[in-house]
Amino acid sequence: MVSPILLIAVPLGLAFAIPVLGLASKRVPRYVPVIAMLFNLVVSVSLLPHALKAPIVVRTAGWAPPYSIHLVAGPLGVLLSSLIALIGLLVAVYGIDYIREGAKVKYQILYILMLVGATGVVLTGDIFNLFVFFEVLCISSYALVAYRGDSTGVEAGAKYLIQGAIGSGLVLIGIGLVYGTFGTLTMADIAANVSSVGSFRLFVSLAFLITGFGVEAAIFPLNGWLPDAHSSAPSSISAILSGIAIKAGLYAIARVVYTVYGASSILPFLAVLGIVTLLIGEMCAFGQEDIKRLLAFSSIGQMGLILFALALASATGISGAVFLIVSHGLAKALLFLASGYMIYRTGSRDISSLNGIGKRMPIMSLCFTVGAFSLIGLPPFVGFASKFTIVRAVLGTGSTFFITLLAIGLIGTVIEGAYFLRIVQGFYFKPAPEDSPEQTEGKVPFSALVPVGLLAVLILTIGLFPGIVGRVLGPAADDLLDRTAYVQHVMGD
Amino acid sequence: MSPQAILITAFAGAGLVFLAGKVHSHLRDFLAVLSSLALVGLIAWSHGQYGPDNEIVYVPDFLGMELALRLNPLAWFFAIYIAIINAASVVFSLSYMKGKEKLGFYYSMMLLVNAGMLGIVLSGDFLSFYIFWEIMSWSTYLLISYRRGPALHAGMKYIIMSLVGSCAMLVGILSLYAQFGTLQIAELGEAIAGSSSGYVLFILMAMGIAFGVKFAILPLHTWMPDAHSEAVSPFSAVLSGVLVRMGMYGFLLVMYSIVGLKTILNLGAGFFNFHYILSWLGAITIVIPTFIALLQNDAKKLLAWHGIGQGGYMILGMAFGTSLGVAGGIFHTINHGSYIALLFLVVGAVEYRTGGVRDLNRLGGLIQRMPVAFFGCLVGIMGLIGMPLTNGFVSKWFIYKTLITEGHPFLAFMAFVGTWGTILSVYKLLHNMFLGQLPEKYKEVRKAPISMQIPILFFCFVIFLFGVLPGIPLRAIQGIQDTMGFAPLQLTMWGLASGAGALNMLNICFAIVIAFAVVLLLMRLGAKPRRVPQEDSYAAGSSVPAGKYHHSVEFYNPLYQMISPYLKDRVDQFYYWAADKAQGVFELTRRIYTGYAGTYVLYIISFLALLIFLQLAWEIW
Amino acid sequence: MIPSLQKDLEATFKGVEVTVVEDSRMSVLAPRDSIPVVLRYLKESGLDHLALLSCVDWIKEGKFEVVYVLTCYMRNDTDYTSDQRLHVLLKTEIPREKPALKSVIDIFENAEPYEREIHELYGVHFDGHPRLIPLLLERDYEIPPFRKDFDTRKYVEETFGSIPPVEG
Amino acid sequence: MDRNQIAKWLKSPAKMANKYSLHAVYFCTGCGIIEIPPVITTRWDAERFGIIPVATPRQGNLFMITGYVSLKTLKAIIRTYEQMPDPKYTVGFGSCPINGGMYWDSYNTIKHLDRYIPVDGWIAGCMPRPEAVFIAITHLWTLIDKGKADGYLRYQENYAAYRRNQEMLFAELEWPPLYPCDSIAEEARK
Amino acid sequence: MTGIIQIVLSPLIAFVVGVLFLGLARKIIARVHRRYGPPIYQPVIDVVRMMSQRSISHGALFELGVVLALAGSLVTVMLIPLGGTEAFQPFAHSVLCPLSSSGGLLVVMYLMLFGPLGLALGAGASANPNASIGVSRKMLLALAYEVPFLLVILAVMSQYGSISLTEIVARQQQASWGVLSVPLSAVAAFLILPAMLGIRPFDLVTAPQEIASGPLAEYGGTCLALITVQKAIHLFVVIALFVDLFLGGGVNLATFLVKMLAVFLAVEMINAVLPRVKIEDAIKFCWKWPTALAFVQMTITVLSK
Repeated sequence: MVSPILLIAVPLGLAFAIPVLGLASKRVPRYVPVIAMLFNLVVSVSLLPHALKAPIVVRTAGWAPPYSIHLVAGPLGVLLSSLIALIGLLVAVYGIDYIREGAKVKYQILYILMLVGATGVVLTGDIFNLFVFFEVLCISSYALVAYRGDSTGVEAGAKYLIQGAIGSGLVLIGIGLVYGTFGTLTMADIAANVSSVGSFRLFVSLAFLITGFGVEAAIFPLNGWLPDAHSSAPSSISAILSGIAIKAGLYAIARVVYTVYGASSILPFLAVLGIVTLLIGEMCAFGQEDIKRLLAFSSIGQMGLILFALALASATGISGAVFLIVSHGLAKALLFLASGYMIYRTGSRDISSLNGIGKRMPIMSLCFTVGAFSLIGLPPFVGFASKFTIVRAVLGTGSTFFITLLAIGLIGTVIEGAYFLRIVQGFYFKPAPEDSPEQTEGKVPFSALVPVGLLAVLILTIGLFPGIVGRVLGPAADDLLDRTAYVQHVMGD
Repeated sequence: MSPQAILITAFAGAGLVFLAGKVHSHLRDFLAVLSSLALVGLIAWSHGQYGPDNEIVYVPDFLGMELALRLNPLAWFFAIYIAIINAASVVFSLSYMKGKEKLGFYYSMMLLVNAGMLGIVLSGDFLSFYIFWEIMSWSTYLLISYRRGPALHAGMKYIIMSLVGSCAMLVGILSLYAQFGTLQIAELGEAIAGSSSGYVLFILMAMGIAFGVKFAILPLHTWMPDAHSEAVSPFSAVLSGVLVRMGMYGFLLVMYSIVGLKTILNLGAGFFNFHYILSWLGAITIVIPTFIALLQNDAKKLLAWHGIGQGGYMILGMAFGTSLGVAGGIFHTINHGSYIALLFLVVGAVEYRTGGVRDLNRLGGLIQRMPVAFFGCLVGIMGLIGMPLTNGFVSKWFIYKTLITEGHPFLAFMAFVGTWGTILSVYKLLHNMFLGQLPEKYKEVRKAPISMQIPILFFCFVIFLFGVLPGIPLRAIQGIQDTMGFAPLQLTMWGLASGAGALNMLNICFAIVIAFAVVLLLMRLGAKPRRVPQEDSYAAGSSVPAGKYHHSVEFYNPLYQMISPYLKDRVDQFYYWAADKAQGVFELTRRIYTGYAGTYVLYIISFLALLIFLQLAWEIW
Repeated sequence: MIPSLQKDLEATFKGVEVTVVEDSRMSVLAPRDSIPVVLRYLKESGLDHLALLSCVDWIKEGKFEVVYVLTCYMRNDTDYTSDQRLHVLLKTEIPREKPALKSVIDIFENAEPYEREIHELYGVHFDGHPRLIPLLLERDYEIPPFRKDFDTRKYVEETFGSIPPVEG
Repeated sequence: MDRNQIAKWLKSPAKMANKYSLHAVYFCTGCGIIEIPPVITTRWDAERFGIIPVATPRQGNLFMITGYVSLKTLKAIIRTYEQMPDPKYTVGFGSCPINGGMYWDSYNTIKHLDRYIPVDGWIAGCMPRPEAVFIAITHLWTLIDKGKADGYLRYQENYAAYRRNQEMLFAELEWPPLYPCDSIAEEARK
Repeated sequence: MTGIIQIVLSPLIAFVVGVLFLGLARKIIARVHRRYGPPIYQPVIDVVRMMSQRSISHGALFELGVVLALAGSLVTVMLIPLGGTEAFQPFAHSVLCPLSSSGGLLVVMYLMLFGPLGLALGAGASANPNASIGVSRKMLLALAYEVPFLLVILAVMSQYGSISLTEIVARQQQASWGVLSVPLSAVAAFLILPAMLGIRPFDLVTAPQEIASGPLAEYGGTCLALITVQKAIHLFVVIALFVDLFLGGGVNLATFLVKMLAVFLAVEMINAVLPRVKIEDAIKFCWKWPTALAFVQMTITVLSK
């Protein structure tokens, strides 16, 4: 079976080959990200059955275990990397026609780098290596946010840069502390002898790591950058940002808390934090006029729900969280891509101008409705299955603390239902505003319809047959939960 | 016919109609009617087939649970009732909706709602019950907001309340799953017997909220008047006739199939047990909405408020758990379905012919132009009041008898006052629309088209048939009660045969018919009067002023001034107040994202400081 | 109150003769087109109640005499005793051929039915009157019935005599 | 209730019932109306004869016209008369409806009531006393017995004449003719 | 066989007694006014006269409304026990109540709706505003007196624990009369009796002076005759119900009629002297005193049960 290292190496190679290809012919660079992501998807899907049996450990640079930089492709890692590859591929196809003006070549390079960063974060077993890939992901997304080059884009990018830099700095300090105490950088080794060290110094490093990764994972106090970044970035980029980037941050927190530190005592705090994020995200989204800002806040809300599910520390809880990551990734990518062309067609981003678009762009608005219904959690779609698993997990724990938190969370989902359905109502039943000039007549390009349609079909099929993803969730949850198996597996051979 | 086949035809019908809509309108209409009638036939044909061979697991593994369908008397009873009302309203909307836009969407949504309801009724476990419940909710939402304008607001109100309800139900279902490990209704029945009454109360409360919202019990009813008056008439017939009664099906399922008769009756201490509070809620639901209906001037709002009012009777019947009461409650569900759907179709026909006029103060004298619609309205209101010979009377008789023999005269009193409120308001409906002077502009109004008259006459026939021979539906209800473990009633074809408290509708029917014939003979004995136009009327010697000689504005003005201050819908006002407060809070939270990078950095640092401070101060972690 | 009113009237309006008929009754004769002004003046000076409007047919002089009878509402019982109440009869003369007057509805709103009655029974046209339609009579008459040259017996003979008995 | 009364009842109940149950619609016109209250109240009690006042012409069969008839009132009288159900009897009070009475030369009152609606009986006297009214009622009984109180039949037979007389007086009547006949307007058009 | 006789007999008794009561009423009022008043059988003469009159009709519903009202009243009579006890009876038949086994008091209360509804439909079809105003007053008055009447009936039913009239009458004859066991309800019922009968203090529905006899404005001839008959039978039904509920019904037909006469005379005395009230005051009155009494009585019976 092919080694997971290819998942990172090949796209990196292709990324740096783009400038050369760019010289050869103007039209080729647009297709390179598609090829890269296609390759990644094929590899990770083929890796999946093996990873399910046992995590694949890949050593690099030949040193003995505690000192070697190695990749651990467990079921969770491979599942997330295939999700990243899938969404990356579809957004890349969408980007072929969407990105016309501006530095197209640089866009493609950064685009591949961002996805490589995300894949790296998901697969790596070494904490410093985690930081490196994390940095790759953040820096490329800073640049892509400011891709439009207009004043709002640059300003949002700068703000994102400042907060991201601080976040990365904190992560670096955290890793430094850990390296100081344990001397090694491989997560498994740290995990093995973490209990032997005094708790306070350990806790400080954990706090730094959580806050650092939290910035990227859009947890409540730390997600100031997200609304501006997502709304001013081009739609394809904001699709990747909220579809993949913030989930990588959340994965990092989960990996740190569960595997590295095994700190189960902080979980209730994280649960409360998740619910607060959910409520804040939904409340802010309710009053929004700008569609992309609304979707950004809705992403914050869903992140809160995922964090809450992760903090349950039970197998079904984690599998629910992962399922929600998958369903939210698909749905939010779909919403951003669909709204991208709607904004392109109506010329303005506020929701009132999108009224009555159901007649002019029937397929796009139908897919938007499917995405919205899935996010709210209405049955035939994948959102329902993930929400169902999470609620089952919470009630499975049976602790009144979690059930009251769940009740508050459900109110959040009702708020989300309210504003999404108001938009859907606007599409089909509100008359189109007369004054909006017909921006660009003509059909939506084929390359935009394919990804959006495919995502909608995916949401519906996984919704009807959750078994496809269901099988992988169990082992993925165990991979995260039991540290000893992880340590024994990585250190053992 | 296995329930799976029924569901497949239902959902396939919805999909095919949408596609046919793209091809040709006649094909779409034909397909819609065909699939509705096919459903009626399929369900009727699968009458007797209960028992194990009808339990079908159609999805073996859905997130670790299996989804099953089953057919038992209760399910069959509600299924045939859903299918018939849906078929009638689809036939009605053939001509009513002619010329309106987006008909493909309309017909497919109608059939989707119908399929959702059939799914609910046929589902064997709570997960598929929940899935079909949600499909029904959001397809109803899309149909309510079909008519643009104020309908959008009504739709939003509906969907928010039903979302809250379904979240509560989700929590209820999954706590059942967590407790007993299975969601199959049959298995849950035995499993729940052992659990503590507190837990059963929690389950009933959680599920009760969802069913209460759909059933429009008093505190949760505010969406219903707007939704009914804004929805398209054929759909509001389905909405009020059967969709609202899914709440009733839910209550029956949870209270009697799952929790079982014994535990229900002694749930909670002495005065505050569950079914007592439920019955008081039902009684209040009868009185207040009926008197609010009295003050409405819009025909459909009036009927909507009656829909809520009549719901109270079903709750009263069902709450006491006696076999007579439950039979009365179930029978009242389908009776109410028949005459409220009939009245909505009549209002739709009048609206169709007079160009969208529903205001009761501007109609009048239509009996001369639309006799069939008048006859439908007359039979409808007789059913709604519960006059003898109509089915409404029999079910109300059952409910009253339970209330009195169970020793609850105050509840019976509130039910009776509700009946009198109904009489006043439905007579105002009939009088302002059909009687009195025919205004000038409606002189050339044509009769209701044939495709509207068929459903109207069909419902009239059903109302009278079940009124005179109540044995037919009661025998089917008897089957349901056996499955729920109630004592059988001594039923006869024309009523109840038990001793002094017997009910014999056939005798009453013969008596009335003979008396009618005798009086008609007396009438013919006297001199034959001559027919005169409406202008030749007593006006103290002067000639009748055209257009000004019709009294319908502020029909019950003296009563209006006395009771209108008390009858503002306070619950609705409270919800709007709460919504405004929530909006205020949302505005406040939006202020957190100031858009200034400095504050965001401050947030990050302070979060880190908080974490470390908490650890230093209290060593929590 | 009468002497002061008399002096004021003669002072302000020329062409007006004021005679005091009895202690509480005064008649004022004013030209046709000054009626509205005098009426307004009288109204301001306390005579705010137009009791009635009547018309006298002087057939020999060939003129109609239209009389406005004015008095004042008793605000409270201390104003004056009932016998001290003042009646002013404002008279004016108009030719019989095409009798016309300006309507006074804008000063005294309650003049409307009186003017209609005089129009119907005497044929005096009030221009500016919103609805000069018949008030009491059913049929229309060439010579208005209250005029002296209207021969009732001839009219009765013509209209009612001509109607044949039913069975004969 | 002696024997021949019973025999009469058995022979023609409708006629006897009409005699002994005269529900009066009295048209309060002219000075006669002040005579009606004493007739129907305690002192003279018309109810002994089965006469009670009713509110609408639809319920009555005795039509009392109690005084002079002006043109405007005639319109209302004709309208009320036509709205009464069929066996109906009209009684004129005082001399004014008979021949105009003291208003014989007035331009606004009609002189002969029976030229416009059929009248079955007159009560002389410039406002007859209650006793005179009761005498008239008993006289009306005999008329009914002999079948001579046939005002409503006469109205039907020569309705055209009645209608023409009515239309000669009024420019146009707001209600259509009771029985089909060609009114003056149609003739004029022909 | 006795059933058929009873079915024919009870409406006939109702008609004869009802019409006699109407005649008696006019006689009593005349006597109170110190005048002779018409003979007792005057209503019969009126009915025969009206039948012979050829009046007008405003359409089929105009006539069918009246027919429905009268048919409803006739059937209601059949459901009310008119005297006679379960025990041995000279006429060799038990209780004179043909349809006793088909529904009892609840059916009676609902059948009593036919009268007002039939009349309301007919009056509505007559397209006369007087009729509509009369009908709306009728409905309001009905709502006004139904509230205490329902309380009264429920008190009696829960006192005697049955919904069948024959059972209630039998239990009253064994135990104590309704007047003694539920006294306040009896008083309340008597207070609203004039409203139910539509006579003087509450005859604002067919007020001749104000709204030209309300719903009957357009009725004449045969329809009016049938309406008077319906009024008579309704009078009989209401008083018979009162007697059955509170005075223990009659041991046989004779005592039953005597009790009815007593109640009727009492009500007529009120009718003869009181003026007519406005509709607002009627509602206020009915919802104040009778309702309070009935409510207190009901709570007593419920608590004592």
